[in-house]
Amino acid sequence: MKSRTNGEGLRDKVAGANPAPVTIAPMTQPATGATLLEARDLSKHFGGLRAVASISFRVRQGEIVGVIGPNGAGKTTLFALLSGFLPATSGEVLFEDAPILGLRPDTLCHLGMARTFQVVRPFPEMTVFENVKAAAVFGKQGRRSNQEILSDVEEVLRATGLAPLAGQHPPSLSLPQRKRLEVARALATRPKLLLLDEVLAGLNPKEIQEALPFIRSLNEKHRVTILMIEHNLRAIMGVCQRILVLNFGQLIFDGAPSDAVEDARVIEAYLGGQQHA
Amino acid sequence: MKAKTIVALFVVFAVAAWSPGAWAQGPIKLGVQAPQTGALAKHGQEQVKGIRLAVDEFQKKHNVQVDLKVYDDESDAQKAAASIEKLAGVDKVHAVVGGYGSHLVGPASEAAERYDTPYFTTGAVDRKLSAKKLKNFFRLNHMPGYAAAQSGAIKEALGAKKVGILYNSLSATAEIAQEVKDQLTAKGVEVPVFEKFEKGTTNFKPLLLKVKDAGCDALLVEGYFPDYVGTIKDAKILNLPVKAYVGAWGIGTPEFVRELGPMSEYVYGTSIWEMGTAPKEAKEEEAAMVAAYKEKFKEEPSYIAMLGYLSGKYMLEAILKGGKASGSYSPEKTREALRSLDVMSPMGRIAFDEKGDPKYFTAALFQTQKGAQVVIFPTDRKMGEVVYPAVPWGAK
Amino acid sequence: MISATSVVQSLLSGMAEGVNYSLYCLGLAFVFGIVRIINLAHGEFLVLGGYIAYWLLVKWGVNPLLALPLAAAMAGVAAFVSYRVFLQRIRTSSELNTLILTFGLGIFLANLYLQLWTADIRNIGVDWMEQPLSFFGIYVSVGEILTILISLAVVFGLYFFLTRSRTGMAIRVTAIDRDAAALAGINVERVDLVAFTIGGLLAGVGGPLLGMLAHISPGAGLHITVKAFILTVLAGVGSIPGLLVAGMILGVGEALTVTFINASYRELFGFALFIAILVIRPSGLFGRRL
Amino acid sequence: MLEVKDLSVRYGDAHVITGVSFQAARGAITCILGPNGSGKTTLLRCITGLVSPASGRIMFDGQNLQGKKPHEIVRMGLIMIPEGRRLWPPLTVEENLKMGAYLVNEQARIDGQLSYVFDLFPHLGSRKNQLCGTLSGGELQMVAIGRGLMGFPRLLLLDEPSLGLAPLVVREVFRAVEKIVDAGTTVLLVEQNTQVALSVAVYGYILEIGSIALESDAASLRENSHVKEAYLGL
Amino acid sequence: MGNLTRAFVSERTAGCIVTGFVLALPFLLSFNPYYTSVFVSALILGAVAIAWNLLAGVCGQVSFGHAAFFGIGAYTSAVLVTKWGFSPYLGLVAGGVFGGLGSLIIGIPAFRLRGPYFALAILGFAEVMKLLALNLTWLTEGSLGIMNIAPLPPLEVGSLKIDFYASRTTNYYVVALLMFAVYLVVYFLRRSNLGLAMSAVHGDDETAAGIGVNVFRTKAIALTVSATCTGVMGAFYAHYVRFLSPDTAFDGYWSVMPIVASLFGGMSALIGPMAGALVITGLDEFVFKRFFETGHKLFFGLLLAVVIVWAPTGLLGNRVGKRSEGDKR
Repeated sequence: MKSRTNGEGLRDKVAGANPAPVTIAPMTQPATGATLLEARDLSKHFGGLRAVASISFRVRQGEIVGVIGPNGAGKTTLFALLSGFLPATSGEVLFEDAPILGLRPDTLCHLGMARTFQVVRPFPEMTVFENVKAAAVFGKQGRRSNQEILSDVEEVLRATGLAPLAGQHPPSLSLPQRKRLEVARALATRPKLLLLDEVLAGLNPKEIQEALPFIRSLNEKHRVTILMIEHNLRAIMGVCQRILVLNFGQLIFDGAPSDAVEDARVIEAYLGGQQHA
Repeated sequence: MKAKTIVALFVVFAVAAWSPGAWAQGPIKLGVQAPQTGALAKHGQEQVKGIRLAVDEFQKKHNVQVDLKVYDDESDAQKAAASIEKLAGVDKVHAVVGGYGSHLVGPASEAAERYDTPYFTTGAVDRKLSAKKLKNFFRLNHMPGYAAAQSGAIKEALGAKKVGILYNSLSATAEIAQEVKDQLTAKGVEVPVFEKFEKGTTNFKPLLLKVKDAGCDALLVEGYFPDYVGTIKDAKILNLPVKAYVGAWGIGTPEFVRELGPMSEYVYGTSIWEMGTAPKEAKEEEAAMVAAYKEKFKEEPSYIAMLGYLSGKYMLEAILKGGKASGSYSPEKTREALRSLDVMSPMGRIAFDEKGDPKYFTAALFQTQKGAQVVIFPTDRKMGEVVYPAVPWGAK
Repeated sequence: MISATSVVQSLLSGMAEGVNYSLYCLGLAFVFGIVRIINLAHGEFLVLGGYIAYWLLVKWGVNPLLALPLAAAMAGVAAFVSYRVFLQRIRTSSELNTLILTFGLGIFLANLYLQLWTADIRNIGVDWMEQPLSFFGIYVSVGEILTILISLAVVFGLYFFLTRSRTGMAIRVTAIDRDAAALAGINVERVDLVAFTIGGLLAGVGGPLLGMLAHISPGAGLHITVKAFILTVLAGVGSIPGLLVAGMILGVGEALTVTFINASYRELFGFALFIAILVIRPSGLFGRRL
Repeated sequence: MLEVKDLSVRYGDAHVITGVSFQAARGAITCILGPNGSGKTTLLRCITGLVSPASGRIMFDGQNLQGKKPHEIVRMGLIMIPEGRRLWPPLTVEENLKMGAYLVNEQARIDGQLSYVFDLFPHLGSRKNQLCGTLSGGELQMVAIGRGLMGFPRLLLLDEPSLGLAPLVVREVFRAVEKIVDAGTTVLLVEQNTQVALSVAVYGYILEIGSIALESDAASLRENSHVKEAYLGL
Repeated sequence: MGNLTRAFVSERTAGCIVTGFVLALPFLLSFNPYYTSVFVSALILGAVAIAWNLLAGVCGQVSFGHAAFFGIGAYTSAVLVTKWGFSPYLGLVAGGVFGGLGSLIIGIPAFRLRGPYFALAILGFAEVMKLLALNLTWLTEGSLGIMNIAPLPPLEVGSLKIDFYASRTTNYYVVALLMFAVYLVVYFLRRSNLGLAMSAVHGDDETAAGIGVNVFRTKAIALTVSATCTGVMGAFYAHYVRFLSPDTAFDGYWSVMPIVASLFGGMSALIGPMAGALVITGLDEFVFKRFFETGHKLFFGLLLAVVIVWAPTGLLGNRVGKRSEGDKR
């Protein structure tokens, strides 16, 4: 057996690169806030395929909740339903106790829900500054002075470390920078709830390590509740207080990350069901 | 970088455009504005051929040099007006001939008026053109002359009681259709079917069926070449029970006979001129023109070419006459010369009224018999007996 | 008043016209469905076919029906060259670019025909094909029947080519899933070229028919292209049998508009239908099925 | 049979694959395992010519695949069954299969291979005239594998054949894969279903975030607790 | 600040150069009336192209039927002036208003459509408008067209009388003024928050909605403003050419040439379409026509094809038609 990473074993890599569970501890405090988002029996069918099948869960104020599951489990579809990009087949979604299914994405944004996309979608013709400014201008309803908007934009740019790149066009940014821009834009709409769709995908391990504290700081400093889809399990373990696991469109686990890895159904979903083929 | 390229390009154009207008006394400068490309290209091209022939002849006859400038208006109103700007404003021509299509001649004649340049057209029949009373506007043919020939022949030579009129929605055909309908109704002829179709129509059967069901004696199609082809072919298939098929203009021409073969037989049409229809006094002129045309272009002249030829000829004569009278070619003298014109030509007597409209213009109504055009109306230009009832699709 | 026979006759004439419409638009619809290029020079390829047949008839008296293969081949060559020289290079750029490019090619070709063959309007007339036949008071001509048969044969021929032959299947599966086709060993770039050339061939077949049933002139192409596009949208991209139905709807609709309303609203019918379909059912009447 | 050396692929400036090297041994199943988003599919697209690599070398049977078009690579006998099956839904099962033999010219060989495929998946025989749009997930996967076989592959690339399939069906599919290998075809299997993949493969690579993190024979990988951790992030 | 990027600087430079050039052009042409009138047409086209580019280049919605709005504007003004005796200056305004209103009729249903379908729905609308103009004879005089449309009445500034009947040069400067008005409208709109929303919709309309942009309203505003500007130019055209028929007012030229000019000049710079219009007109007039009098359009078609294939970014550069590398499908 040989390992490719400087002779280190996987465990070494994991331990060396990631804070030990102890350091995550402060993050795993039970969230006690009021319910911010609630899905009840949410379903989406495409023809005969049940991409999302009767899923119910809650997200409380101040939480960071992860959504994981193998390819095709329905994660992105779930996000599209929550954020108004796809109409649901049945079920209900409540945001701050008000039903939001059927509302347009821009209305949802005004209510305080922002999302990022799995494949970054910056506006290529606009500078980083303009990308963020557009979000600051349109993200919240009600007229605000130019001054307020500009100070918002500058704050977001500083927080996301994009301030030095404000004048650049997105195509000239590196991928991690573009991922940051994606988040910055969502953040500039001053959301209560941030839906992050695989913000870490495509980043190398070092970049992921840099991104994690950033996500945590969003939660802490900006008091944003976060619901995030991730493929990279290790990353999500380090940052989420609670995870939802989807498989075949169904919610098969809802609980603490440390319990998830012991859960038989989760292991089966990830490693394959048959122990003896 | 790029900005520089643009500037450079513009400068090149500007320099290229800089052509100082030289003022030479000698030659007569004749301008032609006519469509050479676009929808009306075909007519414009024939017109220009006729004009070129007139120029050749004039140069030989009077030994005066003619500078001919031909500008394509691309069948576009803006370009038509722009061509006049170029001819009258830049090239400083003494007069302009040509112009095809009322929508092109309208703006062009306006522009010519601004430059006080005589404008003589042979391809625009709309009444509104002369209603403006421009002092520089002249034309050889106009709407009433066509309509009178058609309504007169239908009532008198054919004696039809009910007429179906189908017309192309283009301006000239729409106008003549209305005019003929009014004249026919005034003469007590019924017009139960009066319908407009769009250019590009290929299925005429539903329209022809309306004519059939209304029990019309005669079918009058005010259209253009494709419309005649379409209606005659479809009428043949439907075995349309009418006694006569009349077209507006451009029917029965050599090209028409060539393209339609036996199905060109017996059609009636109006024409200003076709081979052999010249009045006695102008037979010789006709023969000479046709011979020279064939020699020069290796084809038969159409009536449009003839009109072009005549306009070129009389315009040049007028310029020269006015110039001789005053020592220089002035628009005023040219106009005077044109207004005093009164001659017999292959298309009949030519003289202008104060609006520039032709005083004596009437079209002739002919019938195609064995591929030749036989004038049957008005009676004083009659060349042969009418065959009636007879329709092209009944011919063998 | 309009008699019942006339209504039936009008209806039939609309159907006949409609079948021919579907032939005129076949090449455009095919290319759009397979290569995803809206070929605005389609009408000009068709007119080229028409001129070939016309000259063969006028110079050597060749029956236009016999001229069909050569007409198709020449238009096919024009399409092939257009693709190789121009379109291939911008295959992956935006749809707008291909639209403008083919539009430019159309202008070029139309003006080239004008230079080569003058502005004269040409009609392909063959006497025996123009003879009328009568059935129960309803009239049709031999030529009409022939052209309808040809149109149907070409439409169904294409359909069977796509569903039965190896090359046809390759073209079809490339349109459905390009990667999967490449992974099955199909040279997808060649498929594009072949499909575009076939689009030209199909347009070329339409030309002589257009010349027989109506007329051809250098500028006649644009009108055909517009009609073809209306039909393609009406039928739904990729549906070849759907084109026949769409053609009939357009042909019959136009004919009945003339019969019951007024000839001047004929074109309006087509465009109103076009907009209505786009807005109500953008995928067309027959969706996307190849 | 297949040797990949220092392969890197980028989309724009996103490094999807960095410096990947591996080999697939003749006549056996080699597997590449990795969680979602680790670059498995991109790796295969690169091998089959659908994507150009930024750098590196791919050798198949001693021939360099550099600059070769997908159809040329197929002609060489390297065939991929793409992730998500990618069948042609409006075509019948039989038509889909026959199109797999697009580069094969002799009718006899096509017919022979067709009956081989129907032997392998007896279930498909009764459905051969059904449109692919109407089949179940398992059946689709079988048709997809069958279509690949119709091209007479020497090396078959399978991209997540277990995706979205019920465990019982997964077992059926893998049994067929083993038969295919027994018949002499080399298989490169890309999976996230570790258990199944390692139960059939002889050698495995773990791909993580675009590079190979671990490689070993299947037996030791099966025993290796790191594999599980790599997936679940302990 | 950082939002004044290099793109804007070059926009400014290009704007200044083109402005200077437009102002100086009549002098360069030594007030030759023919060339002046040719460039009046070029400027009308340029203005329409700038307006078209607001919708296409800024907001990302390509229209294939701007002739509809041009024609509506032209007919509105012509009818008001000839039939009801309005002042032509009022006609320009009314032409714009009706052009804008007309655009909403098609815009509201058509915004659901994407890419070429949207473009062609507008094309269909233009054809419908043309056919209506042909058939509503009581209003439009049908195919005979409206003749003798009054030119813009002379303006008297002190002792200076500016005449629009006889002089092409005054018309030239009026249309130049209109064109710069259109340019400024587009320029300031682009720099406003609405412009930000339009760029966002252009970039990606789903993402734009995700950050709170009302996509439908943004598109509607872009279309309406674009159509209004086009309508004003149509109205000017009516009083300049003084003759209108369905075929000239709704000519496909007004749908196609703005696109050609924009592609030629480059769509990412607002002044690009204007530069494109001038260069195309110049090439056609001074090069092709001299080269081949009756066949100059042949070169034009070929040039279009060549530019698209070998210089797809236009004179001032655009970003249309980029795809990610690596993917060689």
